[in-house]
Amino acid sequence: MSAHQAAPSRSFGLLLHAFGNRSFLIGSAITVLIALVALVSFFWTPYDITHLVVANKMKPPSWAHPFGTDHFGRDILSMIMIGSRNSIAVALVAVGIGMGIGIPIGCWAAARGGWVDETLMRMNDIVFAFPALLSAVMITAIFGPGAINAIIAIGIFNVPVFARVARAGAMSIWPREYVLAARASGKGRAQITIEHILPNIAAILLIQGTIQFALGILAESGLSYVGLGAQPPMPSWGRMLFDSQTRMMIAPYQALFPGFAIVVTVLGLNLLGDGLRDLLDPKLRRER
Amino acid sequence: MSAFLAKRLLIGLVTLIVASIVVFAVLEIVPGDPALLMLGMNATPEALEALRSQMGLDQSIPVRYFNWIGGMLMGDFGRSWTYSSPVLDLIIERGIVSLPLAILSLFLSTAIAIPVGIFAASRRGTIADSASMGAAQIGVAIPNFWFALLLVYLFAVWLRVLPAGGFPGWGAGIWPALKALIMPSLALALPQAAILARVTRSAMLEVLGEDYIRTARAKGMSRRTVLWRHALRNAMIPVLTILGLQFAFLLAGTIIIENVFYLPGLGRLVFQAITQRDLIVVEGVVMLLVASVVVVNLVVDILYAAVDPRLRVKA
Amino acid sequence: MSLLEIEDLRLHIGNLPILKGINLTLGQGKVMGLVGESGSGKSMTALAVMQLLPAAIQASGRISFNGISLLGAPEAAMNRLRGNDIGMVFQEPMTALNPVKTIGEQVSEGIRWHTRASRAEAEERARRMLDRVGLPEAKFPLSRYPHELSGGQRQRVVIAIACALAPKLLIADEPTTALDVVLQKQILELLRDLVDEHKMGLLLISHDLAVVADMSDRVTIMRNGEVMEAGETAHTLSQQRHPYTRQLALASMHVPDRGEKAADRQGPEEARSAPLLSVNNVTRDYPHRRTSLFGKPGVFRAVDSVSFTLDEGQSVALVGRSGCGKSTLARMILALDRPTSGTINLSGYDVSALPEAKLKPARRNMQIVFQDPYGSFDPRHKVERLVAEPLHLLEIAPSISERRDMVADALDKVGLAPADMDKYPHEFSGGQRQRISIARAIITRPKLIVADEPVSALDVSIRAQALDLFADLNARLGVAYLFITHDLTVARAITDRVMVMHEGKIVESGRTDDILDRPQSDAAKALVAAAPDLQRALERRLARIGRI
Amino acid sequence: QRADLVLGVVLEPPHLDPTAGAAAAIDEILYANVFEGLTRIGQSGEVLPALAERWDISDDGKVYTFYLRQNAKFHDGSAFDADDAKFSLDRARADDSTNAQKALFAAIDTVEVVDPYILKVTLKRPQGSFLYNMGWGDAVMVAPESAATNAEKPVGTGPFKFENWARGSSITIVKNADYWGEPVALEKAEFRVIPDAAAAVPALLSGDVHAFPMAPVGEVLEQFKADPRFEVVVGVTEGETILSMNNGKEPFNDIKVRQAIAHAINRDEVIAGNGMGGLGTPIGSHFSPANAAYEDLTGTYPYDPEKAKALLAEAGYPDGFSATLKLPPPPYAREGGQVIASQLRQIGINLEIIPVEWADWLSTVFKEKDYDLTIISHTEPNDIDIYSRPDYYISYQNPDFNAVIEELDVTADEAKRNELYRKAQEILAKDTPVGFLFELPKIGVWDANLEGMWHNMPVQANDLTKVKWKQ
Ligand SMILES: Nc1ncnc2c1ncn2[C@@H]1O[C@H](COP(=O)(O)OP(=O)(O)OP(=O)(O)O)[C@@H](O)[C@H]1O
Ligand SMILES: Nc1ncnc2c1ncn2[C@@H]1O[C@H](COP(=O)(O)OP(=O)(O)OP(=O)(O)O)[C@@H](O)[C@H]1O
Ligand SMILES: [Mg+2]
Ligand SMILES: [Mg+2]
Repeated sequence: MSAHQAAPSRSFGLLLHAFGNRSFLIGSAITVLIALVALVSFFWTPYDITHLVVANKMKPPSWAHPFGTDHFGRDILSMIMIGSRNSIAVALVAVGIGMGIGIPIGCWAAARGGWVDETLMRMNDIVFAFPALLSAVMITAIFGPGAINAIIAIGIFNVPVFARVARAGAMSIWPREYVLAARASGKGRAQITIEHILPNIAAILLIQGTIQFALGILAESGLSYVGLGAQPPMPSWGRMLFDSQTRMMIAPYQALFPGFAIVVTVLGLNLLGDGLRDLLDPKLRRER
Repeated sequence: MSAFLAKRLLIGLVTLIVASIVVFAVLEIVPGDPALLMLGMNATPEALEALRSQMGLDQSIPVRYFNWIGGMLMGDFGRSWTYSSPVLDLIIERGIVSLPLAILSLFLSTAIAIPVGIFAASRRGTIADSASMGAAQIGVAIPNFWFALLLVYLFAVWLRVLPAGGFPGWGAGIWPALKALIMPSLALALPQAAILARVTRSAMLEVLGEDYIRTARAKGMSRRTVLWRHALRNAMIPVLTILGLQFAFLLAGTIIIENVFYLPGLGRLVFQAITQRDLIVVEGVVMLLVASVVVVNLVVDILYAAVDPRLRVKA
Repeated sequence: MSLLEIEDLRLHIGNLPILKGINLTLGQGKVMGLVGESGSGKSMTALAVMQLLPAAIQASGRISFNGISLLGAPEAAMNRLRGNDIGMVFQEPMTALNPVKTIGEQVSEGIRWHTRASRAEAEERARRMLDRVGLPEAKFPLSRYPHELSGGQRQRVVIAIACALAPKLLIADEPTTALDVVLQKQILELLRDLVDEHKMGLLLISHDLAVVADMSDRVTIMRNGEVMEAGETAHTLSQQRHPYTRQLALASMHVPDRGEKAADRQGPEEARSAPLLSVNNVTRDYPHRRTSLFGKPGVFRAVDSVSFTLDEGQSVALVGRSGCGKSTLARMILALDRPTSGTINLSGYDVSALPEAKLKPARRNMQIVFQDPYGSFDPRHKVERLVAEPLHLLEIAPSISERRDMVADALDKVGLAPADMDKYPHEFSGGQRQRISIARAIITRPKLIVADEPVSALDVSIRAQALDLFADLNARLGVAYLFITHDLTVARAITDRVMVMHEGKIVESGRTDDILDRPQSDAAKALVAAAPDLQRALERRLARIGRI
Repeated sequence: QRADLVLGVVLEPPHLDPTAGAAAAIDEILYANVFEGLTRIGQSGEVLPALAERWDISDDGKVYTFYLRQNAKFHDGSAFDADDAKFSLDRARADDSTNAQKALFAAIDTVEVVDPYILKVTLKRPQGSFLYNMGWGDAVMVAPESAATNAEKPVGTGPFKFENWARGSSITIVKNADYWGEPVALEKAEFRVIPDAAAAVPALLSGDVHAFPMAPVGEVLEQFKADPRFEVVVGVTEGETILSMNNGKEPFNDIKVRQAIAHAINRDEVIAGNGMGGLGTPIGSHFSPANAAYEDLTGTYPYDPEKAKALLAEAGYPDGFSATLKLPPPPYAREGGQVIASQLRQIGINLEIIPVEWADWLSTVFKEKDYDLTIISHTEPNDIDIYSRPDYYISYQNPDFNAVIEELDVTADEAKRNELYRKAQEILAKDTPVGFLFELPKIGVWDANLEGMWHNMPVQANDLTKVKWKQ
């Protein structure tokens, strides 16, 4: 099909598409909701979770405690609210690390080509060869468990992902004629990368970002679940699941609510990613 | 082809060497004294010293590294400090649980995902498509350990048809052993299947939009025939990539799942060895896992060439 | 009853009409040419016949093939017709074949599907068919994969697939646009022979009047989803009764008025001062893909000891078949690539050796215009920023208002309004985009513009405008051109000299008329012979009619 | 009648030689079942004869003469005699010995074989706890031929023989037909390793595991109590769970600060949130309530946050202070630690919780004393003497207390010993070098048809000699 597709005025067209895109709408609604919950938790939660009233422990859901209380008598709703901060922060920073290091590496590899490219990509392969969770376990064994180390562990494995995506994207932009034109205008690799390459791969990076963000939340909950993520008293969804699993029989709500929180958040982010892909990736848009 | 293979092998080898250095260096800085851990709070200093020299911990770091590497090249992975049995034996003992688990999960996830993906792609836009992709969306979002927990309560506690965990060993017979692996592999496979189904579907859709599909249709072949004969093989290329990545993921995923089901597999072995500072076991298992990732990538590369003739460089 | 009858065919996508009542008739053994500008609905008409329209498109009207109504025919019935009675050849030979199947499989597949022949039988037929299209078994075994064939060879495979069962109707949708002229000629001849042989009806779609004039008995001219004129080829195209027909014909034969000065510059060689550009013995090797890990990679010589000079204000064409090294040479002249050996000198600067930092003054003197007017712009930038990009080369960066003035001036020179500065490239038509691309090239007042196939992606009428603009700028600003093209009419229209390139070497060069009228080398002769020319095609056709 | 049993254990033993490692998991499987010592510890902590039928003690308390069983045999068929006994004791106290409790043998001067079945042990000084010490798992009798391979293939004299170890999964022992004593009822017992607390509950509920002598089931205990299929027995262990404070460090070297902390701790709430189903006996000093010499001192510093604040102010911390709380993996520490952190916050002490692995805890907290506060259960039996050890991680120094312990060491008379134990408890309760929390409960859950399981845990063992299925 011809590349001369008629593109409507870009931003307006995107907006129109956005409103017609179900994945995008649901996904962004969930994402915004979770972000709001996290924000609100800084100012207000139904109960103070730092003060334990053990006598109150393991109350099933009620009006006073809509999601019940845990084994220390803490309000699970408040815990989930505050836990969202942890999940979001860990995933966000880990994605930030992945992007901050991976994108420059990928862009550099694509811009230089040759042995630079080969070396960088082989280094990527080596990182990839380590099963991520295993390395996370090793990292936390050295530095001790905790949110920061979980971030580092997850972040490291985001680096090759973004490096690959950025490189693949950049490689497809470099041979474009407008890049040649920029080179004919005497612009250097770095300048072209900033002016032409990055803006044009921003969309795929953003999409990958939402995917990695969702994976980060899952990874954080996995790490917390084996006791290597956020540490008490800081609540975390994975940790809550871990804490509650022995009590599944008598207090299933303790495991269900944090589990749903994870599923809903990850679902929201994935939907958002899908929606963004539909909106921003012209190749797929054309297909519709 | 052979040049291509040789290059991949060389890269794999370099990966392994770098990995061995990284692993060894990283574990050197792990805090905690394995001898102290073994002898506990009442141990006398002499007893500790005696144990350390038994473990070879009194040698210098480079000497230990080269001893280790040299040993591994000869097929000797050293002796576990805590289990005081050869690491290789441990790995084999555990591997015969983990490997079948990973293979079973991979098999399950492919067996579920690829037909679903193809089905959804061939019925694009129908309710069946939306339903299966909606399910896949949720599948991707479910943490596998949580799913495992739900499975245990459903099948072991409530229905009592499957064991809640543990592994009777292959000696107990194929069926009891397999029974113990059903839930763990399901828990591992389902989220992976969800991802794979989505990839399969989008790869299929992408391929179905290619010009050569139109050429094939212009020959008079029906939609279905074209789907199977022309689209499938081309769509398998991205699917293979994901499968390769998933294998590494499955290996790591076993760490958590083996914990949930207390299966005596490699994942549990490293996890336990790390907490017990049985570093030689950790090193051995990590190297093995890295090597298997390298091998799987190699296999995927070879499969690529099998699927896509453009990658078969003529010698 | 004719082989194919289309009556009042209408296509819609939602409320948007795509075809507005097309009528077309094609008899057995006849060739119908379908011409029109890009987007006029040619491909949609063809796909409607095949019943392979995109799902979103609704069709109405009547299409009958051999008395069978196709529109709304059940899928099973269409499956029996497609490939068996109706074959189709597509435009892009590079993507029309399944990369993971051998050509043998792809040709025999349709045969087996329709005739239920055994594998061996089907392969035997496929072998004969491939041999017929010029891919003899000895050189091109059935086990070849598409990526092991060149573009022209792949197009032959596509034709073999379409003709494998000797269909009654063959539809060819721009079967040669992706190929160079020499290949185009071979493919067209092959199609004609097949039509004669099997008494097929051929619906030939093209945007090139010359091709259609050469090939078809009747033409249908389309525009915006409507038929403008239809009739016997020679008469329709020579009498040009319909204004749009005339417009098309004129545009495709258009020669810009280059004024007097152009001729003046073709002075005797010795009278010239130092040339603007001199290329000395330039060679460029590309490494082959490595086949063994330790073996030395072989090299592929894309440009082979090329030398020439170009004077100020001179307009030179570089012509040659696809892949002969034209673009590679251009990239080296623009210092976007380095020669393996040899030097390139542009107004005193050795652009083949200077480091990037020292190239700025040289770069100010040369700019580039690309083939694809859309792909040559970053879709995220506005015209102002796009056109101003080369200003980066100036010693002193202009202020924002200076910059806007300079951009406005450049836009003015190419006939665009200053207000266009604040638009995005997708808000312009193809022709306008090529103007913007030229504006970008002239903003630093370069002495040399290298234009790599600057008009081959444009429709004939837009192309005529672009050529006028090139000629005009050459006359007004005295810019020298290196014009890369495989289209000899373009070369003839606006260049003073022509260089013919073949397999990396320049095999012939001289004054445009001399070379094009009296080519000496085999390469040049082949090019000239293959170049479609509307005038000559019509003359031939009229002569033939006259003789009968 | 059924004669097989599957027991759940949380920790897998690293190896199977009780004389070469501290891991409780080794004793939990092998002690009394596969290996036996000269003496053994009974269900309520009493010293009973084992491979030594009886013994004489010289009047000065320095010479012990053991009369050994004449019909005892190792599982490899060789007879047990005084030579084996001498070998076992000498091996444990040798210079290159890797015995984790080498101190148990520190008092031994010489070991002599008087007769194939008479062993004479001469001590350097009288030691009141010597017979008790000889009942520890670390002092079991091994044969010279098999001592080196016990780690993988243990050979003892007990009523069960080791059969198989599927590493990471389970250890199986079977009945020893040649046992010298009363034969056991079980033919086969499998110790299944279930490290994950979450897995223990379904394992029991689904019947995969018949008994969990130390069931990590937390609050789900109620569920098991209500279920007639199961018997739930809550007993005591020797595990004094304490909030250790670094007495060698500001501000914990100040008794006022320690008293403030003691007043700030609400033991009932700590127990309620200890991750063990809210079970555990509060303690006020370092002594097991199951012991005859136990004295209830929990009232020494009652829960009183106001008083705690006042004491803190007196000590010069009116606004409290910040400190770290390092927590090893067991739930009593990780869960209880959160409750304690919450309680201390009420009086202005802000604790940063740092979870650590065992290995890390042992080297940084226990060995290098790099900590402020930690929670730990001291499960060694009768170990009040640890507070007198020089260089111990608590860094507590009190000459009065040390004098009591010294006297105890040389006293053999039961009544006198109990008197001294009480005195030691009182000193500790007053000085409160650590925060005394609770005695770790032994929560056993098993099939209601099973009988003969130990209710208490005076030593880390699962003695199966009397276990059998009811008809
Ligand atoms: N899949 C599609 N969905 C909607 N509109 C389409 C689709 N494909 C083509 N069109 C529109 O239909 C019209 C006719 O397109 P068609 O491809 O038939 O043009 P054409 O004459 O073949 O042009 P070209 O010479 O560029 O191939 C154009 O306006 C185009 O934008
Ligand atoms: N980067 C490259 N690496 C290897 N080979 C190349 C590269 N670029 C071009 N070639 C090869 O060099 C030859 C000349 O290429 P070039 O692009 O100069 O041809 P061209 O004359 O411009 O053809 P066209 O008319 O199709 O644009 C071709 O055979 C091409 O395959
Ligand atoms: Mg078309
Ligand atoms: Mg070119």
